[in-house]
Amino acid sequence: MGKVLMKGNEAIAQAAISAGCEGFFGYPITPQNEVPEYMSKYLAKSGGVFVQAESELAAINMVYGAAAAGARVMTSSSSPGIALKQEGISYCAGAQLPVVIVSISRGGPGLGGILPSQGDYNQATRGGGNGDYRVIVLAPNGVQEATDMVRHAFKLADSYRIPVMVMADGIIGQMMEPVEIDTTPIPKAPNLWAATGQGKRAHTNMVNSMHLDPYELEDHNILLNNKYLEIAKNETDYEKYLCDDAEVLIVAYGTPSRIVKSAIKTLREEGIKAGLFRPKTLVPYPFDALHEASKSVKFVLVTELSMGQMIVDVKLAVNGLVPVHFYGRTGGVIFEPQEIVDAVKSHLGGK
Amino acid sequence: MGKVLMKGNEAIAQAAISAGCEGFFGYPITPQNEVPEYMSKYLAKSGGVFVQAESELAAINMVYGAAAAGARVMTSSSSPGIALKQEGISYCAGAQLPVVIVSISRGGPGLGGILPSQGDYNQATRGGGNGDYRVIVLAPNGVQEATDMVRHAFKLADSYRIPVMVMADGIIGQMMEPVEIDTTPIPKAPNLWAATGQGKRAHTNMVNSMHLDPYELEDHNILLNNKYLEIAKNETDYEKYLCDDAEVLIVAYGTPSRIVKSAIKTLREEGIKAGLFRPKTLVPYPFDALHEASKSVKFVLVTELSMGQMIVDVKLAVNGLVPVHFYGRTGGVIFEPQEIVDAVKSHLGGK
Amino acid sequence: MKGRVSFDNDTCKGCGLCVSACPMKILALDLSKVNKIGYNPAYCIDQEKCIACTNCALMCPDSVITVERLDI
Amino acid sequence: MKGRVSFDNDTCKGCGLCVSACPMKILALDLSKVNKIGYNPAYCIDQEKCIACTNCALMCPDSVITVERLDI
Amino acid sequence: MKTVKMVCAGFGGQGVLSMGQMVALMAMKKGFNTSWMPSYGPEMRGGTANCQVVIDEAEIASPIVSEGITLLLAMNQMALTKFQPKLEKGAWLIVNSALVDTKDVPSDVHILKADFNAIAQEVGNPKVQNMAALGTLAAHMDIFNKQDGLDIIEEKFGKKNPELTLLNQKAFEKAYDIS
Amino acid sequence: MKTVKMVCAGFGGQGVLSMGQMVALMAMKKGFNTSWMPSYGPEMRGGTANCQVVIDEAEIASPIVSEGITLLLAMNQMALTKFQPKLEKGAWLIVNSALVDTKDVPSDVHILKADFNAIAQEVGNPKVQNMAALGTLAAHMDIFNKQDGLDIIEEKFGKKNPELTLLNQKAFEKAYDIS
Amino acid sequence: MTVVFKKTKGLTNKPLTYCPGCTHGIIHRLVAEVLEELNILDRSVLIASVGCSVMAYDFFNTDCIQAAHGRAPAVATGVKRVRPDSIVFTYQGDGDLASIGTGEIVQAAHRGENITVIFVNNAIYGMTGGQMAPTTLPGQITTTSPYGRDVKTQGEPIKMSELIATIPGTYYVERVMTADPVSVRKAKTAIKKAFQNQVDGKGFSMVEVLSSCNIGWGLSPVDSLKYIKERMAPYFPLGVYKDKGKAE
Amino acid sequence: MTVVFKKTKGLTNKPLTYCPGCTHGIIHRLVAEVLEELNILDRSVLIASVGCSVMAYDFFNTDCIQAAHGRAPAVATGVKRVRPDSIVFTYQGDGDLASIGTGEIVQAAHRGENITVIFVNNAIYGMTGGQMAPTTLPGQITTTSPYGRDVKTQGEPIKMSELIATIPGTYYVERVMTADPVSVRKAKTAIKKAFQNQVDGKGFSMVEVLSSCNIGWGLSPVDSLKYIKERMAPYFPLGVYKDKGKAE
Ligand SMILES: Cc1ncc(C[n+]2csc(CCOP(=O)(O)OP(=O)(O)O)c2C)c(N)n1
Ligand SMILES: Cc1ncc(C[n+]2csc(CCOP(=O)(O)OP(=O)(O)O)c2C)c(N)n1
Ligand code: SF4
Ligand code: SF4
Ligand code: SF4
Ligand code: SF4
Repeated sequence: MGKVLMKGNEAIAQAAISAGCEGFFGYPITPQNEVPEYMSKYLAKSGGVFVQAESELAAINMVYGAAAAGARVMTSSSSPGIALKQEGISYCAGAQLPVVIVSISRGGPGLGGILPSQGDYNQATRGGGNGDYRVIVLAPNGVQEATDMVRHAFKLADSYRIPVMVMADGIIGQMMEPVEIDTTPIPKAPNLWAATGQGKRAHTNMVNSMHLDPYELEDHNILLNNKYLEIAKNETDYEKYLCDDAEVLIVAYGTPSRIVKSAIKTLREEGIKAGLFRPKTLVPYPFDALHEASKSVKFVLVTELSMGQMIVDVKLAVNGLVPVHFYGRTGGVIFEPQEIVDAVKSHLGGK
Repeated sequence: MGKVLMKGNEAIAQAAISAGCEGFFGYPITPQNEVPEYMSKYLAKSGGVFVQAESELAAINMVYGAAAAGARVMTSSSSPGIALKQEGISYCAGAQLPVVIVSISRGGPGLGGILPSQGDYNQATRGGGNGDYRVIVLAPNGVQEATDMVRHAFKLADSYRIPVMVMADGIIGQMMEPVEIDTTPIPKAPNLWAATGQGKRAHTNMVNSMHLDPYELEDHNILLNNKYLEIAKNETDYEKYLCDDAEVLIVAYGTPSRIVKSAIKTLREEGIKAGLFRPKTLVPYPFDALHEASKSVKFVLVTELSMGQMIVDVKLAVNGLVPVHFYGRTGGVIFEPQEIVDAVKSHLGGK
Repeated sequence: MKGRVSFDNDTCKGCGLCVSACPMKILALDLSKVNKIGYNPAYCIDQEKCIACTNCALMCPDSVITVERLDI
Repeated sequence: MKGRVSFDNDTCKGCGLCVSACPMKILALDLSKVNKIGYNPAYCIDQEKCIACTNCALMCPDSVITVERLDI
Repeated sequence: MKTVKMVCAGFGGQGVLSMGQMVALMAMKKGFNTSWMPSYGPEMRGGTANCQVVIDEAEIASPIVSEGITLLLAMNQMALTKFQPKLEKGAWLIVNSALVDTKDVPSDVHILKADFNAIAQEVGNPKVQNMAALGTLAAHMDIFNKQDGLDIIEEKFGKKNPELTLLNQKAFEKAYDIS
Repeated sequence: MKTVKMVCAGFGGQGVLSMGQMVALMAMKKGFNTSWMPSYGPEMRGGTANCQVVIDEAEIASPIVSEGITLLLAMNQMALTKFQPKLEKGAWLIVNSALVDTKDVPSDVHILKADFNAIAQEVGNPKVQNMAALGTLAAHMDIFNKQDGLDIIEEKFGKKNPELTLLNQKAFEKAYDIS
Repeated sequence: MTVVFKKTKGLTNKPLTYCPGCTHGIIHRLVAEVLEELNILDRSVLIASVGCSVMAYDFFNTDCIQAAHGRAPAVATGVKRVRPDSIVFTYQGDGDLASIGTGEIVQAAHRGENITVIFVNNAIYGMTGGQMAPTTLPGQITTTSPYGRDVKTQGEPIKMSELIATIPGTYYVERVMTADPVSVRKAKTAIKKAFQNQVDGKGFSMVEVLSSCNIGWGLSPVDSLKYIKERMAPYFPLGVYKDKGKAE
Repeated sequence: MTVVFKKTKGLTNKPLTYCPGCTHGIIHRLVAEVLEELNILDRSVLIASVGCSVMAYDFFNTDCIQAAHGRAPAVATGVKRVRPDSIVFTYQGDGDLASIGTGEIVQAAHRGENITVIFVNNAIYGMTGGQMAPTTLPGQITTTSPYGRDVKTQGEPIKMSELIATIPGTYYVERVMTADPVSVRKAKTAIKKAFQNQVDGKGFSMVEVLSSCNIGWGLSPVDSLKYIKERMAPYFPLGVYKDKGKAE
């Protein structure tokens, strides 16, 4: 199958179907509506189940149930809807369920606006659910990568028994780009733990996030943490672009990273050696690689479509080596390459 | 009025009443049940309104409504309940409403356990609601400070028009300690913006978090951020204990900080100069003061009742100056002073 | 003439609900005009026949219509 | 004797629901005993009168009771 | 090649979104990188719509065209009023002369006009005005030729409705030929 | 003064929680720092309860007594079984001799026994066994005297029910005197 | 000449943002007229919900609070409890009230909150692009029921007036429609009663208004009115479902 | 001798953690007996909810999933949709089902999910220490209605069976109680029917069981049974509220 021109949301839905998604549970919210709409049209045709839940809360709990019963499942939403899913995500993480959550984010806080934003970085990477838990967060930079990452998300969810979020800004959800969706089947990890009815099993299965004994709960938390450390070791991913000789390192993720690339071209034309470091996994964050990459630069510039949220992880990575600056737009406003160029120049100062 | 022996949750409720709380909207959850219970008994008697909401979601939205109508209001909950409030908190922040949220946290993730924990640091400080917003987070170390901070929370909420969270672990909620609750009336900031019915006002009032125009929403986000910067300048608070000559700096907040103090006594008896840095405001975090305090020490040890969440802020503050280590227990297990003593010694190593 | 109906032309969205509500069939959309907001506005083709029943105004979602009655 | 009722003593919580359900009034709590879990367990004071109606077992929240019927 | 930053705007019923999609589709077939981005949300209500198409040899930087429009298709006056300030110098402007008055457009903008309504009327269906616009556009842009347009129309409508295909192709061709 | 780390444990109905509270209250009145912490949650169900009281001259470090108990009040056998491993050397153990067998308690623990049930029975109300325990405790602890106990009982029950106050005081006194 | 109909002072001058022919506009007007006639504009607080009417705060000439999706009855509770003298009303669509906000509406009725609820049932999610609502008719095509609502897997449409009427705390519930001048007049009477109840301190009142979404339904505005009358009303029978006032 | 009553295989050997005399235990046993008798233990998946029965997963001899507070019907939906051959049931208290989970239960019924719901109405929040539930009786004292439930400010108790019965998607609803051997036998019949419906693919079935919380009510276990019969049942009338099977 060659490239087709597809809307991000639809491509994401199709990628999930190609990955063998057995159940989708979602609720309408702009700018992700085409995900449930596409699913309602095509998922049942390929043997899966589509349910329009009564709310985001119900959706995440349906996903929790279906995953607990051993099915490969997904939900999707946008900013306030993801906020409503936080308790459920914490439950999924606690019960170690493989679920995929697509977040197509828009401006906030509150009802905010519906235009693209990256103001949900904290929401995705630090959760808001209770307790010590982590979900893997993947951040695509366009429609093609979004579909690849959705497929990858199902693999990761399965093999680590962990919720995986694919977080994209509203641009990716709404735009059309040429895309080729991989159709290779993804084998399912055996889920002997699933609650499907005991059948011929010798014991009953139980899916649960409660541990009343504190020592048991502590052990459980340590287990979750060890799993996370394992994931950090194996699955951290990023892209470096013209970093080798860079004197200025720009860090960006998602669609804005493409704007930064174009700014970097302009900067290089003007003789300023800039490079891009783009985390592809926001959790686990590529701390070590970014630390390395920042060693030889004058400063790091973090660019986000927010008031500055990822900058915290960048600072943690850089750990005081060089100054870390910030440039951001928010509320649905998207920066132009020239703004990045200007920001870099202003920090280079009298040079 | 002299000291009385009171349960933390009840003292918190009484402090809110003394602060002139006009409305409390909550839902039962262990270990904070005594807050709504106390309110149901005494709030109406002092002219306020108590409503047992049907859920945490409803509770935070009742609080949103009552605050929008200009009343001084509070809600309280615990871990999964706070997760459910995230969308509402984001709305309150977006609409700039003065509300007080008490969080008495327990073990997670998911249903977890009901024993004390600090695993909700991320939940409190990074939210999980959508968008760029901040709430002030105060962290008391005992019943007395909890009551003082609840009263302070109302003041802060009022004067900055911002949600303020008082986050305490389950110990504070459940234990009794001698406490003296200040009864000085707290004057209310004029809330000319409140939606109470137009009355004789020339214009109608509107409380809202939506801004469809991206430039408007961006301006709104900048306004919120400026407010936060102002708060960070004025309201950051912390305690230093034996820091002046310290070679080891231990950072802890909440009840565990008292355990650390007792460990520090032991350490000093053994000739190890340890000091405690205790953030009293988690948002805004005392980055500068902690940075200063870490300048002359060999290392910083962060201690939490979690797998390590505040450590991120500590690292941001220390910014690479000295190593930052961690010791934590979780799931409801509470460390003993000796564990801290041992952790310090092990990091001092061959010394 | 018992009544008079008038339209705030530039807020009319040309939906036609008034047209279909009029028992005297004296309202129509003016296909020859496009108003400021891009629609063909409604108008009265025969004021004389208006009975001031207010049906049109009742059905107008945009409060475009004012109805007056002849005082006799 | 038509029936026999027996108790899994150490799971009985001494709530007395069986006692009040027995139409023959032949059940009681044994106040002289405290079982492993700290309660005065129920017992039958007169097995002879048991009619195997299973009322006691039906009302027991902890499935403590087994009832047998005499086969004739 | 200079990056094409195009905006298509008009009333809801004028087919600007699908017209933009077909431009992107043609670009893709020709091996270019391309993106299509609609306006979305409540502002869609009330009957105006627009989309943004970017075509480039290099990777698309931003699919959002907020400034420096190089090519504007304005199907009504409101569209022109809204986007004219964002045209870059030397930009191309394609307008539906039936509905749009270009007297206030600065002289550094190249204007291509045609009466898409009339063409559509001639062909026999007012709905195909967007394909007439596509014709004018294809005639203007170096990277496309007539066959590209005819093919893409075939591809888009072919299976479902051969008659519609023909109709659309006719409108396209008419506009292409007079441009 | 050495920190007092006390645990009071027993069946649900034996009043261990309020007994612990009264110890903390007495300590507060005497100017000490003190804290009282109940066990809470579903484990309360099924009829066992316990609370932890810490008394100190310095600020209370942890209100949780998970190890190094210096004073244990065990109102039933389960309570003793559960907390005995956590007694520190030289700790004091107060038991209700009617219900608790102390033969397995190590010799480095000081045992104070009295039949609180019997005392309560004598006084005429089995519910006041916890005040008898308070009597034994007050007699043992240097920081309290008899009057402290009588006062605290007065304060706690006085207003509501003078009769109950007297009953409780009697039980307290009886146990205090024989200890 | 006497003016027998002109735009109510209960509405502001801002042009409504609804699609041409959308009967949200009629319902807005009716509510605003009632507030004007009862002389309670200056006491009223509108709780706007999330849906096409999200910007209702711009259109009503009253104080307003914009609520999170589905939570308007909880927000209204908060306001009414601390400001019992104000007249508090929510304006909610079927996605808002009958789907995500089911809990809040049921429980506000259960508590017998003295508020007024205007429930606009247009059998679809208008705002987000025409997805299925809990009230979407059997077989109706929407963007999430592209093959028509299948009652086997998507259920039969829920009847909120009937449901709310079972709640002991409910004082008054009526279902009306906006299909023609006669039904619009009846709708106004019901809405007036629902507000009068609040003024009189009676308790929870809800008016369900069958409304159109011609864009979502893919019909002309005029045909949409027919659809209300001929398709919706038979499934959602009009009438009073509860009136404690009558019983008193 | 023939054994005429012994503990069902549907329950595990773990001792129940309920308070002495709590009728949660009776209801557990009835459900377990029904699963055993219908021979569906090996196909069943219990969705345990949050409340005193949170650890029901330890007691039922079936596969189990523990659900967030109120969300059991959504969790059940997820399971049933992807595993239509399994027998899925929720076990929920009145705080769980009639308060925080109102939306989920109503909407599961609305979709006509083919699941079985066991709704334990004990008119109080047991687990968290006896707070008021939506079903708490007028005047009843709880830890959050310390002066007795005041219907003026806290509403009249909600009647969930009546409410759920109005939903077109609901197949079967009955209210039973556990006050004496006769009513317990009837309760079992209802529960059996609710599961048989699911086996037969009929759709959403709910049994509301009036149950005791002697600890929360401050009564003895035996007096609590009297309270169910004499105080609760008059307010919450027993009986079948909907049975599409009868109508068929
Ligand atoms: C928490 C949350 N979920 C989803 C949305 C997206 N959303 C906005 S309006 C709406 C539904 C509107 O439908 P309805 O209530 O029927 O009103 P209508 O637009 O038809 O008038 C939805 C789902 C949101 N804003 N917030
Ligand atoms: C989100 C959330 N809110 C609140 C709680 C606390 N909680 C646990 S059980 C319960 C209520 C239980 O009452 P009910 O459902 O009536 O069951 P019962 O205990 O009476 O059997 C509550 C509020 C929780 N665990 N999670
Ligand atoms: S009903 Fe109103 S908006 Fe519609 S055509 Fe008539 S006047 Fe215009
Ligand atoms: S079976 Fe019947 S008669 Fe026998 S003990 Fe039980 S209740 Fe009494
Ligand atoms: S989408 Fe539907 S409900 Fe919304 S304004 Fe348009 S016609 Fe009205
Ligand atoms: S608290 Fe009530 S419902 Fe819970 S186990 Fe005890 S008696 Fe049963």
